[in-house]
Order: sequence, then structure tokens, then C-alpha cells
Amino acid sequence: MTKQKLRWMYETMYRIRRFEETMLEQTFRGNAMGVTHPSDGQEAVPTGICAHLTERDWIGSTHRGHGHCIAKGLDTKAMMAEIMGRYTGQCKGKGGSMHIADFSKGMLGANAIVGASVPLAVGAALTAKYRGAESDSIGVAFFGDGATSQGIVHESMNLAAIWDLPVIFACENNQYAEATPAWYAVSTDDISARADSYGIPGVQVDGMDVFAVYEAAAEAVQRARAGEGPTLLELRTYRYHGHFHADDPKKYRRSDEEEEYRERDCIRRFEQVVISQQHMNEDELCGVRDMIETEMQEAVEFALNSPMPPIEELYSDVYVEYSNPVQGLR
Amino acid sequence: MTKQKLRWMYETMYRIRRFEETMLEQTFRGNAMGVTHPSDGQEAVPTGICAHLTERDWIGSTHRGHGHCIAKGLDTKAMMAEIMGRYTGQCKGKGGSMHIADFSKGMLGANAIVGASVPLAVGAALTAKYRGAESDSIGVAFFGDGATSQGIVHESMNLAAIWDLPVIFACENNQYAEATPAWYAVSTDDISARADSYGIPGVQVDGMDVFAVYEAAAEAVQRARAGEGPTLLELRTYRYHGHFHADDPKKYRRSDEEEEYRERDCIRRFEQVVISQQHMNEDELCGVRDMIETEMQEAVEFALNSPMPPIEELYSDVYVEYSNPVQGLR
Amino acid sequence: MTITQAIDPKHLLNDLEVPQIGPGYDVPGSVVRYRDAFNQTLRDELNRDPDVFIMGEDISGGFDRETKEPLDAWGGPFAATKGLVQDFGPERIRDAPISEAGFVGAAVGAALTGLRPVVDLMYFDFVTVAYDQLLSNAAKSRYMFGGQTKVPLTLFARSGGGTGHAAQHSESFYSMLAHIPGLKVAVPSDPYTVRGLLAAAIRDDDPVFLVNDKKLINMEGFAPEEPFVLPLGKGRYLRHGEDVTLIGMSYTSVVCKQAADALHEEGISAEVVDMLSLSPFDEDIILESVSKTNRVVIVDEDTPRASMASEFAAIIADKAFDYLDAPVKRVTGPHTPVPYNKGLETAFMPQPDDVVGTVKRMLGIE
Amino acid sequence: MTITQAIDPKHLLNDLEVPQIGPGYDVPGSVVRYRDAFNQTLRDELNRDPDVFIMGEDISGGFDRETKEPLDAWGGPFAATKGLVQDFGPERIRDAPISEAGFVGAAVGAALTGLRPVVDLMYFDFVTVAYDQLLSNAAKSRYMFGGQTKVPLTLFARSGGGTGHAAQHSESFYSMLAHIPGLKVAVPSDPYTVRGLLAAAIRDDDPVFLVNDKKLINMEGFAPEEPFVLPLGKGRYLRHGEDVTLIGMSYTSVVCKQAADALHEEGISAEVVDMLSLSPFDEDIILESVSKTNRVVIVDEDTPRASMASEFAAIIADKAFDYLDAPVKRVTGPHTPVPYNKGLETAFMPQPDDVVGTVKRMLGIE
Ligand SMILES: Cc1ncc(C[n+]2csc(CCOP(=O)(O)OP(=O)(O)O)c2C)c(N)n1
Ligand SMILES: Cc1ncc(C[n+]2csc(CCOP(=O)(O)OP(=O)(O)O)c2C)c(N)n1
Ligand SMILES: [Mg+2]
Ligand SMILES: [Mg+2]
Repeated sequence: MTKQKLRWMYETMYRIRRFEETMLEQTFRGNAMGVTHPSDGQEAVPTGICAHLTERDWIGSTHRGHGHCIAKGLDTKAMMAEIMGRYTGQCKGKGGSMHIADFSKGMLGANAIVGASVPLAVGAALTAKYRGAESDSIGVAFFGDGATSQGIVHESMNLAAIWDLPVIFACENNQYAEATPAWYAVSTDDISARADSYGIPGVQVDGMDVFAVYEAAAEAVQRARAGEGPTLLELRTYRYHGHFHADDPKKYRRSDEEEEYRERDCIRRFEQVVISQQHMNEDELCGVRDMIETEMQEAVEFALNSPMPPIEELYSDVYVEYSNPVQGLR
Repeated sequence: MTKQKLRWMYETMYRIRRFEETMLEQTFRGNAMGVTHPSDGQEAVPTGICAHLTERDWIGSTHRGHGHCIAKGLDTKAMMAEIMGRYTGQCKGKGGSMHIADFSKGMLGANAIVGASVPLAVGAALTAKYRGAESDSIGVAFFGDGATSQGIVHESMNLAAIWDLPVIFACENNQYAEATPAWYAVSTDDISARADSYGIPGVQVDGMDVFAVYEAAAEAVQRARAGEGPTLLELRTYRYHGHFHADDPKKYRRSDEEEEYRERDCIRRFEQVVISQQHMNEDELCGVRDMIETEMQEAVEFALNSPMPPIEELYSDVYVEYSNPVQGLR
Repeated sequence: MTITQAIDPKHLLNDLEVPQIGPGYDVPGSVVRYRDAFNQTLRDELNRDPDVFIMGEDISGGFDRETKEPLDAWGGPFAATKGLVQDFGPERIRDAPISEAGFVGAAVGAALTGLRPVVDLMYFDFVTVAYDQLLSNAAKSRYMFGGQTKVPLTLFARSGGGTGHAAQHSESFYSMLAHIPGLKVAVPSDPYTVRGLLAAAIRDDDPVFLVNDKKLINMEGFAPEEPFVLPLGKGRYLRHGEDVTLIGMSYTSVVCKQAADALHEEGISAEVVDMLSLSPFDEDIILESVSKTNRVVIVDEDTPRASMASEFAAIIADKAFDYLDAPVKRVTGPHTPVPYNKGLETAFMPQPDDVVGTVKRMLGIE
Repeated sequence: MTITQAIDPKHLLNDLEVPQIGPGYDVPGSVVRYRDAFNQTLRDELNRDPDVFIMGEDISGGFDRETKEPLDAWGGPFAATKGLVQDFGPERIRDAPISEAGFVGAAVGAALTGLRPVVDLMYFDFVTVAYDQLLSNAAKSRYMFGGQTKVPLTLFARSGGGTGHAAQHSESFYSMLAHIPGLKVAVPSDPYTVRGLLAAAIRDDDPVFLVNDKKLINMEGFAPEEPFVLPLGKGRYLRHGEDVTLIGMSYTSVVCKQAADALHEEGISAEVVDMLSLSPFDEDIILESVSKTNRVVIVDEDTPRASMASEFAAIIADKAFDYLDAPVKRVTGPHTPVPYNKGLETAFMPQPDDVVGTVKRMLGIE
């Protein structure tokens, strides 16, 4: 792995971590306009996968999408502004935390209907295949353990398999869907093995280890680009925070469990590895962290100083063109 | 197996076969009011499974439901009358071929939305479990190879598995969904193996052999009644006729394929076995066939001589009770 | 003492904030939050009928890894099922995976085989995921099977804007459900009515969808202590008036009440009709009021096209035509998804001022 | 010669049975079946734009076991895609498994990434299985993502009773789709209009659902040979008249025309408006006609509650109130599922006699 790539991974994981922490702080200060779902703890998953992607590749995301956005290269200023409902936000303040998208970066949008974004990534892969030689793009569908209970995820995998589409199904198994543990809701303890049902490869990966994720993703991406069809990756990870900003996970998770995972924190492990293997030194890592701190402060300032969308925005973007007024009858 | 059971199986398979042939003849004469989906060729499946069921057990069915109805003990007169849209029909002529139901017999209804009846059988199993010791009822969901592409079938299996419900998923794999072959639409050539995704047993069975079906079903039923949870049975079978009455399967199936299956016809094979093993003799079999012939003639006469539902029936049965008129505005 | 007979809410002048005396109120009761009245009613019905059970995501709030016991960590979505699993157990408070289509279908199957399932769909928007089971199975089974069965199923979920949940968690499209033959739809507007209508829904032999507007959930109001039912399909007056009729449903009944108060300040006497049910709905109370005031404004947070506001306007234009002195007006949400930004979201939702303005223009004032 | 500019159908007096001369008709054309006009239009659009592709169940009619080649055994549902796979190949005529939610979702994803998918949903009823993808993703993506994307998706399916397909294969609930902000709905009524509206739908940058009533599919009528588009949101007159306006949509436009002919026999002059689109819809033509005839009957096969018939009635009761001489009447299907029995099914569907009867009662005749 190039040093540049290593640096990118550290930067990305740390940016996600600090973005979530900063975003939460702002949420508690009442600066976010709605519910937010932090992904701190899961940084290695989007980072290790998106490390293989370009802006021409497409990803589908979830309600817990900040990490996917950042790993796919979205601007944290525009993200923070969106969460604060500002006109300068990624979606002009009309989408919010659960709908951050950037089509110029191949980010198909966070989605607040569990499972609903999975077929979108399949569709993006369909486009890539349709373009043939012109395109080597692939699609990646991020979804959680809870989403595996949605029929549309099953349908999407079957479609991708029979059509040999260049798509990766990235199941972020953080072991909880809201308060519900996967052992209760999911009828298998090996989600990756469900790949057999579709005749595609399935791999279970330590989602707390960015190098392991990077390795597994490398193969899946290579298969997809080579036209060899989809892969299912199950990434075993953990969210440090509650389900959403105001949720206290202690009510349904044993603390030893959380500690166990914090022990294996993806960022700390990365630091240990790169330092022990002398790929990067403490100064370099520190430099990255400082840069990110500044970026976060700037993102918050940018957002707080940004204007709210004008009222007319309520009525725009419903259609490209529409001959009836969309204003409410008043 | 008792002689009585053997006789019941022959009677049931032959009744289904002749009902479909008779029903088709009537359809072509213009006596059926809508589309009909014959199941001739698949008789061994409902017969071998329902041989283990009582009226307290529940089955969910499909657009191709006549065989399920007959095996569950529905009256062929009321079925024929329903297909002819008569007031004496199983559903007063309001449902037709795709909605024949008899709740007094534990038949939850044929269903014209592919996959949609599968969760109904799961719900029936939920009721059985809810009743606890009071009830040893089970649910059976019949569905086709095409239905396996519906997300709700996946959801149903996951629910039944995590809740340990007494239900059997009976996939009638006749290898075609309309004109679409399973090898194209289904991403595995072993549907029964999908049971692994839910941690439940899955068995692939020769659906042209009623004894094989009976054996496999015996075990699944026993598991369900013992509270050991669901089983997935894949019954490999074949429909002799087209998808619906007017469909010519020669347009999308090779004739050698059809002949290959007719070679293994479930009724002929049954006759050979019981005669060679001297369980039944030709006279007895012939007696059954004659009885069925008469029954079919009576069913047709009954239906043809039955009245049409009165116009008021258009407005009844929408609700148990409703305080607005349901009449159309005219 | 239990109120056995159904109370006809039409004769109630129930102020939304404070307790009232009047028919149906000569019973012990107190001022409670909507959410608590809801929770209490679920508890009452679970106690009343052993065939009643509840199914939904996180309604028992997680399970302990070692003991496998339910934890009720959340009290269920919007605290609707708080404390129930402890008393009724996981078979009757059945926590479900994220499979809305599957478990609504299973609930229909359970209803067809003798139970009385109550499904918590969490956010109203998620009904689209289970839409086929609702429309093709729950609503049609009785009819297409010739009346040989019934589907005593209750569903509920939270609708509406106001909490910054954005486009996929703020829908109010109950008009789509009211459109469906075979389905019933109730839209309570306070603790008193949700108590009576939820009980009615659960005891009803047809599938009933009860819609809870998020903006009502923490509101307080009077509710009788004892279980009782309000008849489905009956509206009520929230205020009597002479000059114009304001028709509200769910939270817009509160909006109409506030608008009527404001109009009163300006000497305009508005009558407020709270529909309470959308299918069946109370045609009589609409016609009774409009034929008296001769003017009507229908207020609905749902988007306007083919909405319940449209339906009530159509009924009035047909059956109260000769009584109308002015065009039938609708005050609705715009034909747009619900935006995230608070200012835009507030502008999306009909406000008392919008109603006041419409009434004044109608009366040619200012 | 190709008709490049969109033809405004409002100025057409197109008889449904026989070809006509008039604006928009001074072009080569012939009398064809609706289904053939439909198929020809798909072919034209596939030829015109390489990004257009079609997806649906059995649209390429099976595959040979040995050669794996598509067989086009059926010509696709209702022969819509007959002969297309031979000329455009399986990538552009993509046969799909029975996964409506999945492939509609995939179509949305393809539309978001630059293609122009056209989805054949076979029977209209099946839209409920894909409802969430349609409502939460197709219709909302542009808005909730702040206008940074568009969803150039076309869907079509067959609606209506008349073929004995019973409750789950005979729906006409297009009002539910027209209710959804972000979605467009077109309801052609003959070969000419399906040719122009299907082309418009496929070329449109927003998601459009085109509803084909089964009763139209084998009907014949004039259609231009060359590709052309009719603007979405424009209605047309099928007949001019003075005494009453009959508003039809999809097949009920044919019913209105037949009713108008019958009324003509009795000396009653009815004007017939064919809506052609339900979202957006042509408010102007409704108000223009009603302000002239002062009486209106809206005819809709959809069930009545919160229907498009309700919406048009509401618009009229608001904006044409001063022109109305009689209550606004609706002739619709009943609030019931569609029954199987032919006699009941026929009684379910609005018939010309129902319209004639309503008009006569409105005019106080017999
Ligand atoms: C269709 C649907 N059902 C329910 C919800 C409510 N909900 C939001 S997130 C969530 C849990 C999702 O769990 P998982 O897929 O594991 O993702 P995670 O939250 O763990 O990242 C639920 C039930 C929803 N948003 N959409
Ligand atoms: C949701 C839905 N999609 C499509 C159809 C149209 N359809 C009716 S039967 C059928 C094929 C079903 O195949 P399979 O499940 O294998 O059952 P089989 O007909 O072989 O018995 C299809 C696509 C439908 N009825 N419902
Ligand atoms: Mg999770
Ligand atoms: Mg099949």
C-alpha cells in the first residue's frame, strides 16, 4: 500500500470520527434540525472499501451515512451545513442528515428507509454494465444487519447475481438495529454465508480492522471491475454511540461488550500498525489530526454562518418541469 | 402407509388431474369467467403434503391453487361453481379461480399476487404457537420457483426461523414462472439450500413422486408439530399445461423436456407401485377413476345450473360493518 | 364504572387543552398526555381480550445477551408500548425484525386464523413497504373470499411534519389509505379521542389503520380513566359557530381550533368539525354544519391532490351545493415532499394564520 | 416527416373510433390497435435514444434452455414488447424476475446514474409491491437531495376491470399515484394519445407512470406514423356541447363519449373532456368547459374516496363555483374491490347508461 493511501485512510477514519463527535456536539447544542445517527466506531468499513473507489463509482447509503459520505470524498462543510439545515448544505438544507448526497462524487444519497438504497446501487451497477467498455464503474450498497431482514435486500442480491452486475453488498454488521440485537432478528450468525443462496462469494471481515476491510474489498472490487459479478461482504463492526444522538445504548448493551470493541478501535490499531511498521511516524499522524481539527472548526463555523434556505425552496426541485402549481392550497 | 391413505392419495391426485382437465374444457367453452391456471402434472406435491394435514392445519396457496384446494378437502362442486362465477361457488362467484378459499377447511385462499400468501401461512403458524398447548396446528405455504424472487418470501422465512414457528415452506419448483425459466431468474440451482440462510432444514424432493413427497413432508410436519420450527421443502415438479389456460408452452419449453416429465407422471408411477406391490389392484384403481368421473360431471352440472350472484353482492362483504354507503356514486 | 355503551362524540364540545363537563364526561378521568392515554388503552385491551397481541420493531426494546430477556430499553417507538412486555410477555408483545411487509402479512394471517393483531409500524411512511399486504390481503380478503372470513387487524403509526425528520419520516398520506375499500382509517386528535378510537379499532372486526400525528403525542388533555369506545366514522364539534365551518382531521383539528379562537377575537364565528375518522367518515356532521354556516374551509396536512380535503370538498359540492354561499376552500400541505429545514417544514404545514387568512378572504375582509 | 413540435391535444376533436382530419392530423397515419401504437412507440424511442431500455417480467418471453437465447414467446405482457428483443437485444429489453420492488429500485438507480429506464409492471395492481421504491425513492430523490439529480423513469401497467381477473388484477387506483408529489401520471385513451403520451413520458426528465386500461388495448383508432409527443398535463375535447360537461380519464373517456352520443339522441348536448394526464392535469380545460356548460359529471372507474373524481370536483367547487348551476356529480366505481363474476364486474364499472341517468336527473328530465 502506498504511503499516500495509508495517509488517506488515517485521514478519512479520523475525519469521520471527529465529524461524528463534532456533529453530535452541535446536535446537542440544538444546531442540528433533526435526528442524527452517528457512525463513530465503524470508520474502518467505509474507509477500507472506498479506498478502492473513484468518483465514477457509485455508493448507496443509509440513515447512518456520514461515514460513507466522507469516505466517498464529500465536503465536510457542506455536510455540516446540511445537518444544520442551511442553504449551503449538500442538499440546500432540504434533506438533512438522513439524505446527504453528492452525485458529482458518486454518492447516491443517504436513505432513511431501511434497505431502500440497496437496489439503487444495483441500478448504478446496471448502468455501468449497460455502458459496457466505456465504463469500469461499480456500485457499492452499504446496509446494516437490520436491513438484511428487508425483502428488497434479498431481491437486490438475486438480481445482481443473475445479471452479473458489478456491485458489492457491504453489510455493516454492528450487531444492533436500534435496540434489537442481530442474534434476535437475524436467523443466521453468519450473514456472509447467505451469499451461497445467490451463488456469489461471501466474506466475513473484521470491520474494526481497516487493513482487513481493505484486503477483502480489494478482491471484491477487482471481481466487479473484471465483470465477474457481485460479492457480499459482512463487516463485523460496532457503533460506539447510541442508535441516534439521544439514545443511551447502555440500556440494551452490556458495557463489557462496548469496551471489548473500543479495545479494538480501528483508529488506534491503525496508529499502532503504521508506527510499529514505520510507515508513518507520530508527527505525521499528529499533523493529520491537527488538520482535521481545523477542518471541523471551519465546518461548524461555515455551517453556523450560512443562511437558511429561502421559503421558495419549499416549492422547488419537486419536478424538473411541472405545469400545475405545487404550492399548497391556502 | 395404510391402504386407506394410499387410496386417498390416488383419489386426490386423480381428482386434481381430472378437475384441471375438466375445468380447462369448461374454460375453453367459455364457461369460466376469467383466466385459469391449471396444475396438472404437479398433483403429487399437494397430495403428498396434505396427506399429513387435518382441517385444523392452514395452507396458503397461489394463482395455481386448484390442487392445493382439492388436497385440503375442498368440494369440487363449489370450486367449479366459483370458477364459473356462480353464487353457489366457494366465494359466491366473487373470487374466481385465483381466489378460491375455504376457511372451514383451513384453506387460506388462492392468491393472485405472487409471494403474497406466504406470510399468511406464517401468521397462521403464529396463531398456532400463540394458542400453545391448545393447538397442534401448523401452516403450510405453497409457492412457486418464481415466487422465490419476491422479498416477502425471504422475510417470511426469517420470521418463521427466529420465532420457531410451525410452518412448512413448500416451494413447487416447476422450473418456469410464466415463460421465464428458473435457471434464468433464480440465482441458485438448489433452492432448498437457501434454508441454510435461515438456519432451518431444507430438503430437495422429487415432486413427481408422491411417496417421496409424503416422506419428506412427514418429517417436516413432525418437526413443526413438535415445536422444532420451520422447514423448507423444494419440490421439483412440472406443469403439463401452459402457464394459464390459453398459453402454449411449446413456445418456450422443449418438447423432450415435457415428455421426460410425462414419463415420470405421478399418477402412472403410483399405479405401477401399488399394483406391483399389491397394495391395490386394477379394479380398485378403476373404481376410484369412475367415481371421480361421475364427480366431475356432477361438478360441471352443478356449476352450470347454479344461479349468478345477485347484483347486491357487489356491495356486500367489503366490511363486517361500515357506516358509509359503499355504492358507487352514480 | 366502565362506560359500556359507545359514546357519540358528535355531542361533545371538547376543548383540546382543558377537561370538560358534558355527555360522556360524567366519568372519572384526568388530564393526561396523548402518549400515556395511548399506552393505557393498549394495556386495557390486552387485559380485556387474550387474543389481542402487539407486533412491531423494538416494541420490547432489545434483549439481554445472556438472559435473553426483553429489556424495554426504549418503551417502544414513541413510548407506545412502554412497560407492556414486562406484564404481558414477549408472545403478546412480539418484537419484530425490519420486515414490515412480512410481519404485516403475518398479522393478516394471524387475524384470518382467529387472533386480533395490533401492529406498530413506527413511522407512517413505512406503510409503503408493507403496502401490498395491506391493500391486496388485509383489505380484500373478506370480499374476494365471499364474506367467509374477516380481518380484525389494527395498525398504527406516526405521521406528520414538525420534528425535522424530513421527506421519508414525515408523511401524512392517510388519504391513500382511506381510498382503499376494505380498510378503515381513524385520526384521533387528543388523549380523549385516541383512547376511545384505539379501543374501537382493536375491537373492530375489520382492518383499521389509526394514524397518530407526531405533534399530538406529547399534548395533554382530558381522558376518562375507564376503557370506552368511540364509534368509528363519527366526527365531533370542537366549537360551534355561525359564519364558517372549519373541517380538521388529526392535528389539523388543533389548527382549526386555534384559528377559530383567533377568528373569534376578530368577531368571526367559526364552527370547528373534527372528523376523527376518515373511513368511514361522518358525512352528516359535515352537511349539518355547512348547511348552517354556508361556508367551509377544509384543513389537511396531507398533500392536496386526491386527498381527504378533496373528498370532503366533493361531498359538499354535491350534497350541500344549495347551501353554499362561497367557493369550497382547502388549506393543505403543498404538492411537495416534506423538507428538512425547520423554516421550510413549518411553511409546509398548515398554520392557524393560513386558515384565518383564507376565512377572511372568503368573507371579503381586509 | 417527423412532427417535432409537441401537439396541443386540446384543439383536437378526435373521435375515438374513426380517423379524423384536423390540427395535428395533417400527417401520414392510419387506424391501428392501441397495443400496436404502444409497441411502435417503444420501438421508436429505443431507436431514438440509446439510453432508453425496458425492464419487466417476461418482456422477452423466456429463454431457450440450450442456446440461452430469448424466445419472445409471449410478445411480453399484452404484447407490448413483441419483437423488440430480437432487434434491441437482452441488455435493452431486460427480462426481470418477480421482484417488482427490487427492479423498480434498480430502475431508479439506473435513472439516477444516467439511463432512461422504462418499466413494464404488467398489471397495475403490482405497483403496491414496489410502492416504497416509487414513493420514497423515485418521487422524492430530486427534492430531498436539493435538486442535484433527476429521475427520468417511465413505468406502465394495465389497469381496470372487464377481463374477469378479479380483485387483485383489476385496480384503477391511479389517484393514489397522482397524490404523490414528484411523480407524474398519464392516462391515454386511444392509439393516438398513447403514442404521443408514451413518447412524452419516456422523454420526460421526471418519473412518469402511464396507465393503460385493459379495455383500450385492443381498440382501434387513428395514430400518426411518425413519432411525436403530446404534452403531459394537457386534456382535450372529444366533443363540444352546451348543456353539461362530462369529464373522463383513461377508458372512462370512451364511456363519456358513448354517453354523449346517447344524450345527443335525446337532444341533450354534452361536452366531453378527456383528461389524458392526472399529474399534472389540465385545470384550464376543466374550468373552460364548466364555466360554459355550468354543469359537470366526472366519470372515473377508480373507487370514489379521495379519487381524481374528488379532486376535479374540489377544483370546480373552488374555482368554477360562480358558474355552477347544479351540484357537481361523480360517477365512479363503488367503494369495493373488483368482483370476479362478469355481471358484478360490469356493474362495478361506470357504464354510459349510468352517466346518461345522472345527467338526466341533473337536468330534471324524467
Ligand atoms: C423501512 C424502515 N423500517 C424501520 C425504520 C426505523 N429504523 C431506522 S434505523 C433502524 C435500524 C437499522 O438497523 P441496521 O440496518 O442494523 O443499521 P444501523 O442502524 O445498525 O446502522 C430502524 C429500525 C426505517 N427507517 N425504515
Ligand atoms: C406480484 C406479482 N407479479 C407478477 C405476477 C404475474 N404472474 C402471475 S403467475 C406468475 C409466475 C409465477 O411463477 P411461479 O411462482 O413459479 O408459480 P407457477 O406459475 O410456476 O405455479 C407471474 C409472474 C403476479 N401475479 N404477481
Ligand atoms: Mg446495525
Ligand atoms: Mg413455477
